[in-house]
Amino acid sequence: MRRLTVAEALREAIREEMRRDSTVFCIGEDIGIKGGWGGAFTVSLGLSEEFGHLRILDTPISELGIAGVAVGAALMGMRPIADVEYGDFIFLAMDQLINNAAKLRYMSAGKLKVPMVMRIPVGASGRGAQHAQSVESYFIHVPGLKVVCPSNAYDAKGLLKTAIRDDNPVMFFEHKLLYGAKGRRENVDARAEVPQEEYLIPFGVADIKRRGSHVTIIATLRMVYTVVSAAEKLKDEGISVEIIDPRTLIPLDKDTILKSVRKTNHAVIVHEDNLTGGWGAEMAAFISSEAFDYLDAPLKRVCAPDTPVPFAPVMENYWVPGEADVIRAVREVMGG
Amino acid sequence: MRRLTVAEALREAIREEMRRDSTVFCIGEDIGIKGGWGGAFTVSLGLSEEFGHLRILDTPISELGIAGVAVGAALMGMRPIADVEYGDFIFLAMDQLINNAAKLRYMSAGKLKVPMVMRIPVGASGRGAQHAQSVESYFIHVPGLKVVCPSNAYDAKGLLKTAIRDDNPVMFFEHKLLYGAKGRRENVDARAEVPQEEYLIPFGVADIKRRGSHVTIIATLRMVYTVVSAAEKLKDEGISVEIIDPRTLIPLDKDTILKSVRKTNHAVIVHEDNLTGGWGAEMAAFISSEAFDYLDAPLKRVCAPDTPVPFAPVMENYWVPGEADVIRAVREVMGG
Amino acid sequence: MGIPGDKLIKMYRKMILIRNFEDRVHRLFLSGEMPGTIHLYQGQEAVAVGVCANLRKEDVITSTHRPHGHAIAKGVPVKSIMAELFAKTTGCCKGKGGSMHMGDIEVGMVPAIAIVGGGIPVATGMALAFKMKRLDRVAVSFFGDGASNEGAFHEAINMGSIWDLPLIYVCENNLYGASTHVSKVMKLKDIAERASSYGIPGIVVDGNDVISVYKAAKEAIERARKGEGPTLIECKTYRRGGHSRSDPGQYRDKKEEGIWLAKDPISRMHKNLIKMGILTEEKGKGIENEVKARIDEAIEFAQKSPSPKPEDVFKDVFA
Amino acid sequence: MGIPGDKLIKMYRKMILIRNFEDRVHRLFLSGEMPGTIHLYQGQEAVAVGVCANLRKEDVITSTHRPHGHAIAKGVPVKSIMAELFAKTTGCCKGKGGSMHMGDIEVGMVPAIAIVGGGIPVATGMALAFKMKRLDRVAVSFFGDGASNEGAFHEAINMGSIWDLPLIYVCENNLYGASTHVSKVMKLKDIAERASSYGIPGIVVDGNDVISVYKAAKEAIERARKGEGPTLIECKTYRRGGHSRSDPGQYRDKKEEGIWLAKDPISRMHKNLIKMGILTEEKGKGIENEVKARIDEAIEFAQKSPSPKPEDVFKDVFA
Ligand SMILES: Cc1ncc(C[n+]2csc(CCOP(=O)(O)OP(=O)(O)O)c2C)c(N)n1
Ligand SMILES: Cc1ncc(C[n+]2csc(CCOP(=O)(O)OP(=O)(O)O)c2C)c(N)n1
Ligand SMILES: [Mg+2]
Ligand SMILES: [Mg+2]
Repeated sequence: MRRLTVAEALREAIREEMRRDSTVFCIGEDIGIKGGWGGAFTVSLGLSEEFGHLRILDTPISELGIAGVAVGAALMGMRPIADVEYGDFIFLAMDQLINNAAKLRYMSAGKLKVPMVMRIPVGASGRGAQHAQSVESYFIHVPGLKVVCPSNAYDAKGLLKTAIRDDNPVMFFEHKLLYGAKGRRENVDARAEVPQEEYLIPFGVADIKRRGSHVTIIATLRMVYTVVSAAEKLKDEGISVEIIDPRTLIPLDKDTILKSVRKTNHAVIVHEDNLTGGWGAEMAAFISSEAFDYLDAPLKRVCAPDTPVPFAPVMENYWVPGEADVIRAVREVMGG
Repeated sequence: MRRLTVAEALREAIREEMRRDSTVFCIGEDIGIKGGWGGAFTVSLGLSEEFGHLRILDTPISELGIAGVAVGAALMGMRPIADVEYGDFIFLAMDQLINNAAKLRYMSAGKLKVPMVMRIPVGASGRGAQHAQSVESYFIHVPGLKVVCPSNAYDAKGLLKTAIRDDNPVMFFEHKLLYGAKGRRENVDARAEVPQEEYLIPFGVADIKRRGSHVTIIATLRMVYTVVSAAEKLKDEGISVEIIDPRTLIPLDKDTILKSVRKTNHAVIVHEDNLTGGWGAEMAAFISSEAFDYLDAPLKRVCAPDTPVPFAPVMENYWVPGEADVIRAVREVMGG
Repeated sequence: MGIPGDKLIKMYRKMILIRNFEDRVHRLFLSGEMPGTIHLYQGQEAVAVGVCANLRKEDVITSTHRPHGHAIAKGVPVKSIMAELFAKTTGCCKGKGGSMHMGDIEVGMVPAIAIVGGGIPVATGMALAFKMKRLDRVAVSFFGDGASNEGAFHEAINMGSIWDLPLIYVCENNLYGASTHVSKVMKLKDIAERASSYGIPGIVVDGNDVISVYKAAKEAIERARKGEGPTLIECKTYRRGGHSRSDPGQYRDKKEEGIWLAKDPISRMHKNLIKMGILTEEKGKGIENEVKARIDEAIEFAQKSPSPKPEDVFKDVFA
Repeated sequence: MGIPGDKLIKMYRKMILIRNFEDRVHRLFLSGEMPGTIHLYQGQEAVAVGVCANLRKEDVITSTHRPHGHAIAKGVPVKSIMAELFAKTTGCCKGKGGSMHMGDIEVGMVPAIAIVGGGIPVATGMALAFKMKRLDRVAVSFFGDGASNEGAFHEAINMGSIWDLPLIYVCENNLYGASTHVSKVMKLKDIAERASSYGIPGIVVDGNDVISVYKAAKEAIERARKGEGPTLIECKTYRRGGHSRSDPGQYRDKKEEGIWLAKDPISRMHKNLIKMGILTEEKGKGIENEVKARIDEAIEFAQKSPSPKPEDVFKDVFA
């Protein structure tokens, strides 16, 4: 089978859905310019050649406007795929996403729907505090929004197709170091085999990346890779790790997570975002409540510290949770 | 002693600090207009008469601008007290608060400071989905911001004075139904005795509203009152409730909370905000980890459901956590 | 100028309907019979009516915290508006919206967006959808003078302009954003001048003259339908009452108030129509009575309608 | 026009410094010796230099993702800029900022704000502080053509205008926001026209002519200091290279590129100065050599400087 990068897989998902449904279109900055980059991370490269500049719609630098225009277009039966170039810019669009996209259906008592996708690149990648944040956690707190975090090309394609067809606003988070853009040393290899045949991945179904019996680790996006390599090392110590990638945070596959924790009796949550108030807090709260009698030790969160993201690689590397942090946490949870 | 409403107490805090320090000023919409209302909830009423219209600075309707201007003024040694009329509008200002206010000190490696206060009215009060949200939870996730939630006039005054003198950006949340504005039926009486003498309340010191031995309830803002009256009823059932109002969520008085939970072995967290990803999640995660061996039962969160805020009073009343919800949760936690 | 007499009467009736509707609503509020808060549109009726008289059912509008007039003008049934104000299941938002989110997409009105300026990008996006789908539909965004200072205004109009969207931006300049006089928050005589920042036409009209509004909107909408892009229309107007429910409006200059209240759009239209021979005092009374009966009926309907169930809270979050 | 010769030479030297500094930085980046990303200012030197030549140390500026030129022009020591690019503790942000957050408040430059448009309200707030404290200081906000489509631009300039703040808004129109040509995202010939939305002067200058920039800025700053409020100055310019590190700029029209590269601000100034008899080829070479030596020194300084400790992550979150 073909191995695609995440960027390629996303592009394919968009292309397929745009061919299938003429109401799907892309809107964002620098996404369709001739001789340009296909967005900040090449995802829409080449699409304007096929679909033209109205359906791959380049915008002014106006994030609030982009989100609001996407809401309006969605209300009238289009299926916009909007994007911000870096997740950090989403704060400019929060009003339209939280006050309009997430609420218009409710305010209209179900007469309206807002089928839009907001693509949001996240993660630290050596660019300093304003181009590095992981912002998923803000959105799990907004009733009316769905939250998706694919960790590899296969998931990225299947989930994006589902997102595009979903009748609700979907916040779709992509990690910058997973795109697989050429030539970036820091990149993690998130390529995967992607079938030629069409497939969709339903929301709310976690992926068990690895079966294990001693401890359950829940991680998303780039952290999945960190956890996988930590698990390899822990195996040598005789610790058997089960790794769950929830893939969608809203809706959340609570069953799979609970089943695992009830089996392993130990849980560790890993995300690249700051600790306090991150989605790991909700996960921890939920597991602590629902698997209370099964936990043999307090669960641990392995997260970035509560600071902005520093520029210097030596600091940023320390800031991002690493293999060693995961290993340490697992050992602690296991009472080591 | 004098009993003041929260609005009066806040006004007094601002007046005292403005007299004391000429760098303190207020900036916001409709705050100083002659014949106007002193902001959406009367807090700055009369202040422009004493301090003039430059220090009680009325702005255009431009929340992003207000926050950004406050950041800039703070960088140059002023101490702005900015406000939005309803917390729901803060989403327009998120970029300036998260990307600038919270990070400029860090980005400058400590050369800058951003001593500003952002006053943010929260809570449901019969106005529908866009004038009702409790938005504190978004901000506990932002390193570099402090988060304050006073539940009565005494705390409001002492904490606001501390906030104004703090050298960091402080998000100051006020509940609409606690202001004590005249004539609103739904208002909760949050008046308190406020001494004539100056006092400040340090951040990070929780207030134990009621001593008890069976269960610890943590609540803020309007929910403190709901919990207090629930505790009265629970007493009749022989359940002794300890109520903690953290007063500041960042920094958090972890010691007081842990000490209490280690004593009562049961915990309930109550907030008016939506459940998923609310600050209750962080609180639950923290308590579950740090008091793991002390908890006799899974802790419970009593929160608003994961929906926008509906308009109809019959629905809104149901949406807001009530006394009965608290009582039910306590009984469940106590194994009843 | 060629507006047929029956069209003029229709507009007049709508204005009378809005005025009387809000008179009653105001009283119901003050007496505590209605929940929530309200922002009355009285004094600005000519704007909503003059603009919407040019719209078809499938055309869409966005509105603001002050939406009753837009809702009635766009054709949301008065009963369902009233029921919504009473927070009943028969309301156009089944009690989930309330005054500030009034609207019904079935007649082309998005639930009003009460975040000042927040509807402008949404209307722009709706117009974009029409262009993409090659539909002969237009979008109209109503907003206030205050809203024109929001970033949303700037970003959205720029986008509407560069894509030549079928769209009209209607700024109702009633001289105040809440308690704040427009002269305190912008250094401009006419907000319409801001159109030049986007290379689109900016037009000033007497917002208290429904005929002027009608004509300006007609022309702009024709341009829009022809694919020639949006227009910014500034309607100079004034609200008769306070900003919201209980506001006495003491920040307003008495002289200014006097001048503007004398320009009331309804009495002006009344006088005009009589002068034109289209209306008689008697016919006028007839319209008023008819309108009042409709409102009585709506109130009765609303009061008799069932309240939502508490558990309805959980409905309609996701599609 | 009366700019003293030594002032002109000083400006010329700064431009040469920026150009050479970035030549070196570019090479260091491409060879992998520097972390992060960079956006080069080359081609726009006349703007930063012409404006900042009017500023005092205590005046302040905000900058963007493309800040090296502003930093050098405002007087941030080259060593500390270089060290910051190398992520060293001797950098002006001790390695916490990097290229996109270059700045040093000690010489009046806020760490650059890399959110497009985000610095405009901040500069406005700084100017407000100066007014409130009755200080004879001004603020300058540098930003691009692309930034002028952000809501922040609109909200902030309106506020600067109504309060008559001591402030200059400098829009560097280099024809592109990233890969997007300005004509695609606004229907305007001159961004300076947007000033009319705020009732302030809007001025277009040749941004590749340092003398024109200097004069326009001088006048605007004098107005600002006199309390007459802000000015929007649009500087027409062009970046010589791509948008960021590795961008070949294939979205640019070759002819357009040719025309603009021929208008290089440095060779123009060079020619001018020689014509004016202020510079000789020899003196020019001298300046270049001197500048290069300074850069060598800065690189050596930076390379020899210590890296931060990982635990420094925890410092400087709160005051
Ligand atoms: C973003 C936002 N900021 C502030 C408010 C509070 N508010 C409600 S109405 C209003 C005044 C609006 O003025 P304008 O746009 O002129 O409309 P008008 O009330 O005059 O119809 C304000 C400030 C709001 N609803 N939304
Ligand atoms: C709010 C925001 N949106 C998008 C970006 C990504 N981005 C970085 S630079 C840039 C182009 C900016 O154009 P302009 O303002 O003209 O400045 P220039 O790069 O030409 O100096 C974009 C879109 C950003 N940094 N911030
Ligand atoms: Mg108004
Ligand atoms: Mg540019």
